[in-house]
Amino acid sequence: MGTTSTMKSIKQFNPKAYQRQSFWRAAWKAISRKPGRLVGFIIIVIFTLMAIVGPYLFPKELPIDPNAIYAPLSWKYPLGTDFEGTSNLALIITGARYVLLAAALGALFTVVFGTVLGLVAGYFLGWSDSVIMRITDFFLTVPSFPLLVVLSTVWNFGHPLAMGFILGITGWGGMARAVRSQTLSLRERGFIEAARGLGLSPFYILFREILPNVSSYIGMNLLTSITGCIYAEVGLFFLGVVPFHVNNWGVMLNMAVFSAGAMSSPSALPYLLSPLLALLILTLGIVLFLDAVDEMFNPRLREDA
Amino acid sequence: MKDFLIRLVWRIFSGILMVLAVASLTFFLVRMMPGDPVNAQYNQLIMQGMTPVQAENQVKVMYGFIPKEPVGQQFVNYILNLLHFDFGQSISYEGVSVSHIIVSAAPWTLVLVFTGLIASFLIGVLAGVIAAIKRSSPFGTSLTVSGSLLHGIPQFVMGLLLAYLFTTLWPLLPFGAPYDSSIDPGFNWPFISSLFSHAVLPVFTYALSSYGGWLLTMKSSVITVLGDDFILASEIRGLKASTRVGYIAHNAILPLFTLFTLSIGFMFGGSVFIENIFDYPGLGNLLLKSIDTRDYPLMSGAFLLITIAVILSNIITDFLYSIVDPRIRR
Amino acid sequence: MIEIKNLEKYFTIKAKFSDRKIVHAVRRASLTIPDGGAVSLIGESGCGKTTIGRMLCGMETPSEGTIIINGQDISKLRRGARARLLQKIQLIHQDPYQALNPTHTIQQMMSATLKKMARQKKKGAEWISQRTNELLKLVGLDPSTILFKYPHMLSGGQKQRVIIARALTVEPEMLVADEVVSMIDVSLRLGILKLLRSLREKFNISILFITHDIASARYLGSNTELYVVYKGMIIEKGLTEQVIRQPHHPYTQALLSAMPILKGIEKPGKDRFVLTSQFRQSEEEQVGCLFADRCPFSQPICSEKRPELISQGNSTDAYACFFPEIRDVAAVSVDH
Amino acid sequence: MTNASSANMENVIEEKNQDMAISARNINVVYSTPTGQIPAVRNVDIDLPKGSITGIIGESGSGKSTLIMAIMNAVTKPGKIESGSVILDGKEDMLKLSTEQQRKIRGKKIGFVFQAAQNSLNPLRRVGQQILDLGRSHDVKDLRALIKYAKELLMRLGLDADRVLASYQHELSGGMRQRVGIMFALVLNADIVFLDESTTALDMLSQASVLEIIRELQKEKKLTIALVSHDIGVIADLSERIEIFYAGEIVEEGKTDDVLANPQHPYTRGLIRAIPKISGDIDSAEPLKGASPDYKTYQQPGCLFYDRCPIRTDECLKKRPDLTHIGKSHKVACFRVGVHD
Repeated sequence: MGTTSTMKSIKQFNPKAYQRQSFWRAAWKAISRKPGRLVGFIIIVIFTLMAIVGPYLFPKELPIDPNAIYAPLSWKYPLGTDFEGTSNLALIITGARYVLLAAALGALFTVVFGTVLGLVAGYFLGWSDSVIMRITDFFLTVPSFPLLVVLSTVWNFGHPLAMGFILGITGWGGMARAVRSQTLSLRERGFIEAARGLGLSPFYILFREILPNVSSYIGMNLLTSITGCIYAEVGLFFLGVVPFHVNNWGVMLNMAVFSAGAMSSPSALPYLLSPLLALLILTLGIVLFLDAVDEMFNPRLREDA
Repeated sequence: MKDFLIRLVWRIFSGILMVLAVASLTFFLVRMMPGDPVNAQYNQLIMQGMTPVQAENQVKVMYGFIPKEPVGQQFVNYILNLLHFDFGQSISYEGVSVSHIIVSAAPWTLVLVFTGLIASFLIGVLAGVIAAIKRSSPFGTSLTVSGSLLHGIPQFVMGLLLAYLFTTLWPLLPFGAPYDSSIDPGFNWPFISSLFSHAVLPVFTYALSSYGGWLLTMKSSVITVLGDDFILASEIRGLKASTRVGYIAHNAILPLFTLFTLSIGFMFGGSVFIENIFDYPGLGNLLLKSIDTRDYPLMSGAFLLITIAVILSNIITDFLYSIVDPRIRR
Repeated sequence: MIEIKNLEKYFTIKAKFSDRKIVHAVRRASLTIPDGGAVSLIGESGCGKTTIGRMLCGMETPSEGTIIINGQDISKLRRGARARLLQKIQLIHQDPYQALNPTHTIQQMMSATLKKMARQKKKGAEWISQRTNELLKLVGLDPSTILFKYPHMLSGGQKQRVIIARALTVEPEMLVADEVVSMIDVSLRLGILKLLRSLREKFNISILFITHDIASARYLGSNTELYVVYKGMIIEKGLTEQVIRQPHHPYTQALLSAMPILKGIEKPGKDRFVLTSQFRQSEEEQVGCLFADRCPFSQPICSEKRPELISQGNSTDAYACFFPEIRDVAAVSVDH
Repeated sequence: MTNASSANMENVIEEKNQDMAISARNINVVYSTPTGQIPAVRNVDIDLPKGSITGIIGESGSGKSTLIMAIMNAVTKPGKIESGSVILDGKEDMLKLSTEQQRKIRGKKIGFVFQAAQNSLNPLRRVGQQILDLGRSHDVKDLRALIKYAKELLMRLGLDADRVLASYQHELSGGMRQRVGIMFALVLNADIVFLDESTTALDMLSQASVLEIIRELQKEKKLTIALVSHDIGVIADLSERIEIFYAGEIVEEGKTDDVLANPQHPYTRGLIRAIPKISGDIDSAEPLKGASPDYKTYQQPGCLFYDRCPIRTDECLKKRPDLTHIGKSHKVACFRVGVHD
């Protein structure tokens, strides 16, 4: 092994630091190994930056320009303008925060609920398993998007946290079931039993022994849930069942199709296409990046790189 | 056989429990609505000049319960009505029963989605097999890439793009409405061809957006089967290529079989976006309209039907699978 | 000292949705393992030998009978005390490829339990790394090359040694070694067996050795006792070499006969016979001798009454057979 | 047995079995891996005399299974046969036949019994249906006779034939599956049979009875058998000739009792000393030093056994020894023949 000599020199310092460091290094190695992954990574970083700093780049009330309603693409308006003459690019950038934050929170809720419940059900079995799985079945059976539509009548989606929470609630079922079945199959492997025999605590076994083994699955699910959440929330706004509190991509789509009639008047087309483009590029970025996740979390794949 | 019956009864029992749970969810949802719509309706009817008794009866017909009753009593009445397949009366379509509205909307959704489902399944599975077998060739790779891209695009984006391309950019197909309103509905050629041409885009949207999923699943299923020992064994025993392909296809399609029958259940609620974009009078649109007009009885009814469809298909899938796969059979 | 008395285990198998099947996995098994002693359990898969080992480690609860560790009946102890006592008995798994967490380095595995031990002993981080090195060296591994490796970078033999080293971190008094060499390359098996033997001799750790291969049981030391298990029942026991050379029970003889002969080195015993009938989990409970249906020497009485495990003369040898007869079935060396 | 008489016997056997069922020459198989090209099988010559049982011994990863796959011309990716010839019955070269001709030989002329742990049957079809599939693929006219023969074989193998034919794979136990595998290898009257670790996962008693059946059938049908295993016991018990495989090469070959009684390669000696035995002195047993060959072993220029060898010299590091005769049919690849450790 070519790394033996470096291992030895690092060992004299701090083995823990070495391991922590090695994860990030290996992660970067996995990402930079293929150009597609790198492109995906860069797209995700750009969108994240957009969500974080985007709203600070523009005044709180975006300027309107009555002389440039549905303006074509130009240097001043790279993506054209909307029905008030507001720059579409500015709308996309400022609208990213709600969309991405809600999606990230939704995915986080999904993954945290799903993982913890799946781990607990799969490891402890017995009554906790039965209870959790019955609830999971319920959430898996009720069609989630129609449920979201129905819930929109009582729930206020104004804050991304509220949106994210509901997206998480309706979405964790599949994750819990998958984590449970993985936990069950890991239980069959000797190392869980060995850990129990060695007197290690259930907490240690759940989160230090089992969790790292499902981490690449969780990582991938986090990313796919983000895309799923983005579609669901943008879809809700697009359908117009959720009141428009803040500007975001879904609101743009709704206005473009149902108010501006972008389908029949070509001048309004950029207004429709710019949020579509944003969605497509972000999807592409996540799909490309997904490829690297397995390699980042799996030491077996990591070493070969 | 005895096992089979016990399991069937158990599955149906738990299915009914599930339906009741969803029914109570919608019941309490309506009760939680801002401004309590049931009470509001009652008050409005009084204002319109009804006597309290008349108003009560009217409200009961609509919602299945009377607002003045205690909540427990209301709930029991509501559930009892459901057990008689009485979903109440619509508010926006005055005097029409919810079940009637749902029954007339369901065929639109069914035809639309079922056609799209079948088409995407057949093409996706076929493409998946090719993508798996030719996975190291450029053709196979491009099939896979097409699958992941189409899989990644959300349905409403797909719908809008297709609508833009084929109705605005190249105006080949009509946009909106299930048929040309200038034609008299009936069993005549212009009407049927109008129906057909209006259905092309929605069906296509559904098919394209689910094609990718079928392709990717079938591809990974075929690759898994190709790695199985018995496929190597069948080669070493010198079985004919056609027999071997049959073995692979049979084993690879089994997991997809479950997904397919499950999809049939999700069909009822699976086309909200498409029906909305193309203005199709199906169940999804019905659900949206009921929310728009705050027609709560209709909303609960539509949602309940969508859920019942899923539960039913779950049960059917379970039993069909145990017939198709000898390993599950006892 | 560890004592097992009249241990019974029933498993309920949910064969179908409606009916259940009860399997009698262990039947009135009794055995004693002194400190630093060794016992081998021999039998085919599904004979219940693994279940006995697992009950001893606390991984399964006996349906009946008692397990006495250092004079304490574990079923009479409170949960915490029982767990502490059972930790003195460590299970070494059959499959080294499954028994190590693929996401942990060897160092992480060793320190997980050593941290706990250090807390009990009020020792620091120094002690943990020192102890890690000590134990890895003890099992014949070089800590400097192996410490930061992941399991998939080790060979089967190295993995099995890591597993043994990890079991030693909790300072056990006994190891239950369940088919520990069956997944390891033939050329490396002896190394593991010798390691187990040296743990006995140097550290007085007793061994319960579970295997289907009688030959490997010979390498644990001369005073190892051999217990032959069939359908959950101990049917013959005695000192290893003695059982091999003078087997009384026809089943033991069948097992010995089934050992392949190394042509050119060995020649078969003169009474060798091959059993062709298959092992079947019988639907209903047998009344007579459990082996009667396959035994080439069975008499009518064998299927009517069940023979008990009875000691003959001296205290160590015992067999459960109505018609015991020593047969010369084991292979012997060819002299050159 | 004295040396003289054994040499005599050999002569007789050699003359009788002049014609080879399979004669493979100069087989090279290379695996492409991320770490480079690994020669999994290197310059291997192997003969399977008609009507004989040959055992091939090797540790995991020694390339022994790859070798028999190469003989069948069925090496799977990322492996590739670089060169070699496999002559069947002194006639055609398996590696040069058309795909269709190869297919007809596989299964019909050469039967293959898989590892016991492998599931060699289609899980969705009954055993009987799969026998019919096999028959149709090999243009068997009388399918009814085929089923009848299959039943006969299954009965010989100690199974309830009707029940087995109506069963799916998951309804059979490990030992039963293995017997069904043997039936599949023989039902088309193959005269060459390969057994790849076919008894490894079985219990002692099952293994013994399966070996006994193989022995009987071999005698009766004059089968040519190649037996591949890591378990020297099974091979020593069954085979007449033995090939010791190490890191992709044959290091010693000869008559089984000859090689075992008088091993010449240090690996063979070490292996024999390292196996737990039921007979003999336990204290003389010793584990083999070092680790099983890995990808680095394959890439060294000298003798592949160098790093584990107790009698190595510097010469061994520079050149690789060829397989050379040291007796009538006993060959060894070692520079230090005669030196004891």
